[in-house]
Amino acid sequence: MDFSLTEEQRLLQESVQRFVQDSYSFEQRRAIMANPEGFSREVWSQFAEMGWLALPFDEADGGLGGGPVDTLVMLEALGEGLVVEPLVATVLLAGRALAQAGDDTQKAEWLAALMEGRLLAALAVYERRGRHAPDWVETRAARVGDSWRLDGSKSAVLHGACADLLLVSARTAGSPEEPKGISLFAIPADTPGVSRTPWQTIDGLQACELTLEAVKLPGEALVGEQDDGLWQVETVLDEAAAALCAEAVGAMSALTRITADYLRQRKQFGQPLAAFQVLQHRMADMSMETERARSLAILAALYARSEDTATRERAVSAAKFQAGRSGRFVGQQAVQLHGGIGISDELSVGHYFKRLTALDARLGSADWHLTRFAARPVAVAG
Amino acid sequence: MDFSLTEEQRLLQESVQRFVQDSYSFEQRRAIMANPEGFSREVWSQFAEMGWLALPFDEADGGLGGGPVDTLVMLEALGEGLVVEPLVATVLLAGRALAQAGDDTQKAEWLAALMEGRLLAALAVYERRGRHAPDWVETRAARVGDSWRLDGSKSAVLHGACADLLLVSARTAGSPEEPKGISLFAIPADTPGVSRTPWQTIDGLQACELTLEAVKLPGEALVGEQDDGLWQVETVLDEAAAALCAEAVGAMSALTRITADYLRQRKQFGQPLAAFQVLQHRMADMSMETERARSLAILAALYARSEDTATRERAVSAAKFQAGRSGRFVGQQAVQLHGGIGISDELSVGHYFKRLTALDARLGSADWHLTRFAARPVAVAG
Amino acid sequence: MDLQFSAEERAFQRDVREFLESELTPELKRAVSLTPTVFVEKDIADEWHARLNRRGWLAPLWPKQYGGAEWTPVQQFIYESEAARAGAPTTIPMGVRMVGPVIIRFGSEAQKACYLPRILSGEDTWCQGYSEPGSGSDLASLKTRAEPEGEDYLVNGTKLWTTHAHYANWIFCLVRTSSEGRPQAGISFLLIDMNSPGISVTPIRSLSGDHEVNQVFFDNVRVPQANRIGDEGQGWTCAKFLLEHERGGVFSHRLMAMVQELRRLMIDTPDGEATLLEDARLRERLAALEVRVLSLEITEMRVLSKLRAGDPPGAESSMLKVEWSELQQALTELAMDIAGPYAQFFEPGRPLYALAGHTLGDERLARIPPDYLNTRAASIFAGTNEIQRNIIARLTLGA
Amino acid sequence: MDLQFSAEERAFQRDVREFLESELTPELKRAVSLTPTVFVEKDIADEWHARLNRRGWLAPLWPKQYGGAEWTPVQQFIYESEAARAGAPTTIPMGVRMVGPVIIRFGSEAQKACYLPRILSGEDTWCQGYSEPGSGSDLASLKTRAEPEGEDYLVNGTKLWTTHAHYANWIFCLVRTSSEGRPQAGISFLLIDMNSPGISVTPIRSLSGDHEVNQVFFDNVRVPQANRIGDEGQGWTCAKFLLEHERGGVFSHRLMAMVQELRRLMIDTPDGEATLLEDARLRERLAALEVRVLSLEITEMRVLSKLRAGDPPGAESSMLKVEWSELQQALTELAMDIAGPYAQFFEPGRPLYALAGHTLGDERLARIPPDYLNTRAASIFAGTNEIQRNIIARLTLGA
Repeated sequence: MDFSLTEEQRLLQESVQRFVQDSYSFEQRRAIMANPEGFSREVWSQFAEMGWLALPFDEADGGLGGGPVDTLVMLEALGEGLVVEPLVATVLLAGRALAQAGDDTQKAEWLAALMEGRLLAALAVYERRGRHAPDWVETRAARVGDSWRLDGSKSAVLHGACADLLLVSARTAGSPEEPKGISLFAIPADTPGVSRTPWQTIDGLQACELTLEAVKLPGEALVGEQDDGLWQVETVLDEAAAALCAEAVGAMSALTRITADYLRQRKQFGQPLAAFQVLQHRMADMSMETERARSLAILAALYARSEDTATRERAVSAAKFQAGRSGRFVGQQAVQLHGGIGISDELSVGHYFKRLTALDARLGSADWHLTRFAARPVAVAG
Repeated sequence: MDFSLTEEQRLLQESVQRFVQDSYSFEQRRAIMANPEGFSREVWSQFAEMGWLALPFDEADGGLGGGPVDTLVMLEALGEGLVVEPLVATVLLAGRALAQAGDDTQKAEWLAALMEGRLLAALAVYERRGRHAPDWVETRAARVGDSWRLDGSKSAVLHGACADLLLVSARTAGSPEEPKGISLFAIPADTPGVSRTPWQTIDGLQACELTLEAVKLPGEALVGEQDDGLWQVETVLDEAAAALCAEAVGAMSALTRITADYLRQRKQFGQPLAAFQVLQHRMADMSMETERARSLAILAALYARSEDTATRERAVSAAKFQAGRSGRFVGQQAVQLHGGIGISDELSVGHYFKRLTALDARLGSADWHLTRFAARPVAVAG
Repeated sequence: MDLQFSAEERAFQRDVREFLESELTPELKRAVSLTPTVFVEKDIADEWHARLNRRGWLAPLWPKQYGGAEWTPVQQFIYESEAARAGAPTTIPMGVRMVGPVIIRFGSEAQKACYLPRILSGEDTWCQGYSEPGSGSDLASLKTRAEPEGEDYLVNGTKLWTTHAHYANWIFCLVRTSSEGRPQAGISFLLIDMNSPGISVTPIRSLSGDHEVNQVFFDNVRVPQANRIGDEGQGWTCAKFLLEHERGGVFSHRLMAMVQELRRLMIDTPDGEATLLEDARLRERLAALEVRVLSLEITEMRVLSKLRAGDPPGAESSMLKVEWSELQQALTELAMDIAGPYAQFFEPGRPLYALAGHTLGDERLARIPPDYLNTRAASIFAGTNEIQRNIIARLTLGA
Repeated sequence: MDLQFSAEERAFQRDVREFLESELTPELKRAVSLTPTVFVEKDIADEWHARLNRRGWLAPLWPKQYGGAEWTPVQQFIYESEAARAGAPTTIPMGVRMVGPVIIRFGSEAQKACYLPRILSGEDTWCQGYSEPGSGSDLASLKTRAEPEGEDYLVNGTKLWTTHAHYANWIFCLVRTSSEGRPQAGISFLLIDMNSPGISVTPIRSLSGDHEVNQVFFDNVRVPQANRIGDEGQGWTCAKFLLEHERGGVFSHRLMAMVQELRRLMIDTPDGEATLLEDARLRERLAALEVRVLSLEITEMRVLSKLRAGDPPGAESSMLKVEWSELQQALTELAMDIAGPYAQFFEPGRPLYALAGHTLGDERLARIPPDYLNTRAASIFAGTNEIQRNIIARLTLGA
């Protein structure tokens, strides 16, 4: 039973914190977001140089061999900086999917480039009717001789518009919601028949709706086993969801601290706001919500690669549910305690609030994860 | 649009308030509850003398012709006194069922006695498996020549143990949960085959589990139309549920007032508790919850006898849901704000809390009524 | 007790329905349904004001002699109820409901003659200069100074959260004309031409990317003393009058329209092989909010009844404020959960009703996130809900 | 980071399981599952204490020289976890966890020799005399006086909410020995024989009809000054030490046992043709609470880790208090909704495990309402949750 960080983790934490402090202030972030792409390629290269893009990949694949706890450390620190670069989409979603399901050729082709920051990738697994459920797949992939033909559409693809490579789930057998019959495909974004409608997220990321119309792919585009891709997708989504919980905890910590500072500073009716008991208790509740989410983010990280599926899903769903609920409370109250300026776009408080709001909508909402958690009770003894 | 009371209603209100003040103090109530029956026959006679037992019955039946708003006025005032007499069971449940479904002979036989305080009656419509749903009826009534034979059991029969007469729903056709095929029977409590297991409620009322084993009844025991008793039961339950909302509002008002008095009086850390902002806001929330419940109790009373079933059910379910939720909040917070002594049996605060808790469990819980409300949306325009 | 309207009131209700039937165009309705800000945009407001004004209904509470409608509380209730059900725009209050009543109550005849007709005609657009940086809930601490110079004042300072200052040609301000005595006593109520030299307006974009409020700067702005309403130092009285004038209020019908909108959205939102309406948890969450809206409607009626009977509403106006703002927030929060993954969707274009195509096909989805974000303001403006609960507690605790 | 136990810790875990397997009788388990009060009744406690004491585990934190087990925080965590899972009684803290550590820390050798063995043997049963009428959260305002007379004190006053005073033969009290200076400075820590002349005990029945607490009156009670722990005026220090000594704490496993119990109850409760477990709303309400219990378990581990590393736990001990008490309340509230119409059922007989037949057939139903009613105390005793939030705010706000 040990909650301390290893020496390496501490160094990682410090380096990310230093980066956020030095290179990702609120003003710097604003400038970064003004880029046409909505993020900075330069920052992205820095991520690559610092090895962050290689963190969660096996050493055999050229990665740093980090596990979910390392990811937790990195994401929690990045959560304080509200980064807008496509780290989760490229590294934790598409990258991990490739690393996990891809064969050596595929990894050689894409994974190295990805870790070096030369390739952006995205994972397209959700569909509109299925909402948060990765097993709802209507998109079809049909074998045509040596190649594949894909038709269908995917929704809310995080950083899908800037991605060079799209990893897409499609049905090679069965009907929507059937676990069997889902396969993963790697699609270069410039493949004919691929069209993307880009949109922005409320927290400054990019996403898109993806349509596939008679997209023709070579046989080698299949990533992993045919018909057996769902567990790969779910494993990757869970590990990434655990990371989002850490990101949310980082944002909540920062927001709670910022709000406390504001309450101490700002005076009303002749005393600092921090002197009002109702506001004090609100702060206490914000801290408690943050700690609730933090404890479960740790749990999720510890089990994010567990081989026992039910254990992994319970831990991740518990954490993502709580991160959603806590994030909502902390975000809303931070805005409320700031009063008018909490609503304006010009202070960081609102941006933390928006990030926390968006995190809940990503990789399964609190509602969705609660339902999944409730469906996996531990065996009742006696 | 008018929310004022008529002159008669004002007089009724005053007389009930005076009665509670003079004859139903916390100490007097304690003495009343020490009776072997758990309530006072003497008080019951006073109720009869004051006409309260005759209030909601038609003048043609010898009643005072009062409507649900009159009942609201009476019950809200009685709610402040936490009365333990079987008024709801005898008058609003069994009495109204008789008045509504009974024929002239049945009314003549029982209703007059009931209004005069000579007959206690109870309505036995719930069954264990059905929880709060009156349409779950497994108890069977079979026609045997000129008579009926009843077998089955009923649960949580309010004031069933002291009742002289039991009005029981039984299935004459169909299967549990089918709306058709439910009939009402009047059963003198001393009929062979009737057995009752009495229990107390947490708020000082009496109830029982009822078992019917080969209970033989004459043909005239049928009250109302055969197979068509459910709507009668539901109408009566709704009108009584509306009254419970008023009772809850009375209890909440009293409790909020008592708590405010306590906070003004009691000192801690050198100032009255009322000076602490967190406790102030808790009081504000208690008041708001009470007003929420009050507005809907009025709505429920205004529609409790509406001929449009959906309108009636929506209004009553909205009110009973809110009364349950608000009552829970107000009760819990009143105890919390009183601190230790809130938990003791020796102050009235705990007894209001228990009454509010029990009211939620009676005639459909907040959960049950919310489900019913949600199932009856008003038509969406456009 | 009853909820019935009188024969006259029913006749009025028919008039309102007819009016809405003929005047509320589909374009206006759509604009309302795609407005995530507190107030509709100026073009929509102007058009609706003009239609109301032609019918004599733009200023429901003004005396007839000034062009008002002199509605009873029940008439207001009926109008608000019908307008909400129909999806009509709300009127922008700064002219008609705020500065207008103050001028009527405290203004000189000359001031009345000058300003009131121009509010009704739409010639003037007003904004409100109350809040300042550093004085939000604690209004009495405001610092914007008006110092006499000849027949004028020289005004210096700044006002914050000034809704529609970028549209307005007039602003009514609370300014400090004296720093003696209680802070409240040195405040005056001043009307300022927004075209005066020395005024500048800086937009404040909200979280949601909307531009509705501003900061207004006054740098040696010369304002005739004749533009003062009432005496020097009477500003606090004017402000308090306005607050009391706004007591009561009818919000429940707009909220009920939101409830119905959410139900429609749930019906239209697929969830695997079913729709979201079949999700018992969401359905009952909506139902629980609908119950509170129903309750609020009755409470509003009860308050109107009290007002009609001449009784002061007491703690109830604060309760209404808390209730509608928190319900609005809970409803927009539920909308986010209905939107699901699209709760993170951000549409930068404004106004939403002016956009041609919609990325997600269903244009309603574009409104949900900004609505949720903007609604956070509901528990902050017009007296934070913390302040409202202080008031409720004071009145119920007698503390 | 990991949640693994070391080899030694796993061996200890096996010992605990074996112990529970052999010592936890079905009767004890049933008594625990039918106990709606904070502590189990004396007969159950005595039996369990004796079994623990035979194994040397009654006083987990006492030094070995006084008969304690000297467990590490992780060992405590393991014991509590296994005991909760198995449904073992909790120990009554007043002797072992409260007065014992104070005597060990501040008592004389004579006092240690006199009292400690009798706590372990069960010869003495202790109760705690802190609260008084009028001084609950504000403990420093206590009024019970101890005035020197010869070698004794004369004690006058009264103590409230004294758990198990009707069983105890000793009480440890905070008494006022001086009214000079800061109120805290005049308080001393005194051990009083409950059989002393002048002591009377009045039962206080709780809402639920349970008798667990009492009021204790002291009327010129003669207490040897030798019964004072530490110096005069050191009472506040003792009390604070005790509070800090109780930091950390392991509550999550008991709460998880409640979660499992509720799930079982839902499985066993029919609802028409299904059972309550098939009701998505109730199932997910339970799930949401289970998530918080899981979170609490990790938080407890984190605090233990900090304590093991010698770091002060800071705001976390208050957070733990708030969290377990509110979770307990939420779980008993859910139990009431599961009980449905039987949530109003009141069983007057006590103790519940001594009753033969049960009116409703399922004896578990008899516990639900008293449990709900009694659990209201969880947010009041041991520092109200309002006080705890004050503390958390102070430490996080630095205010």
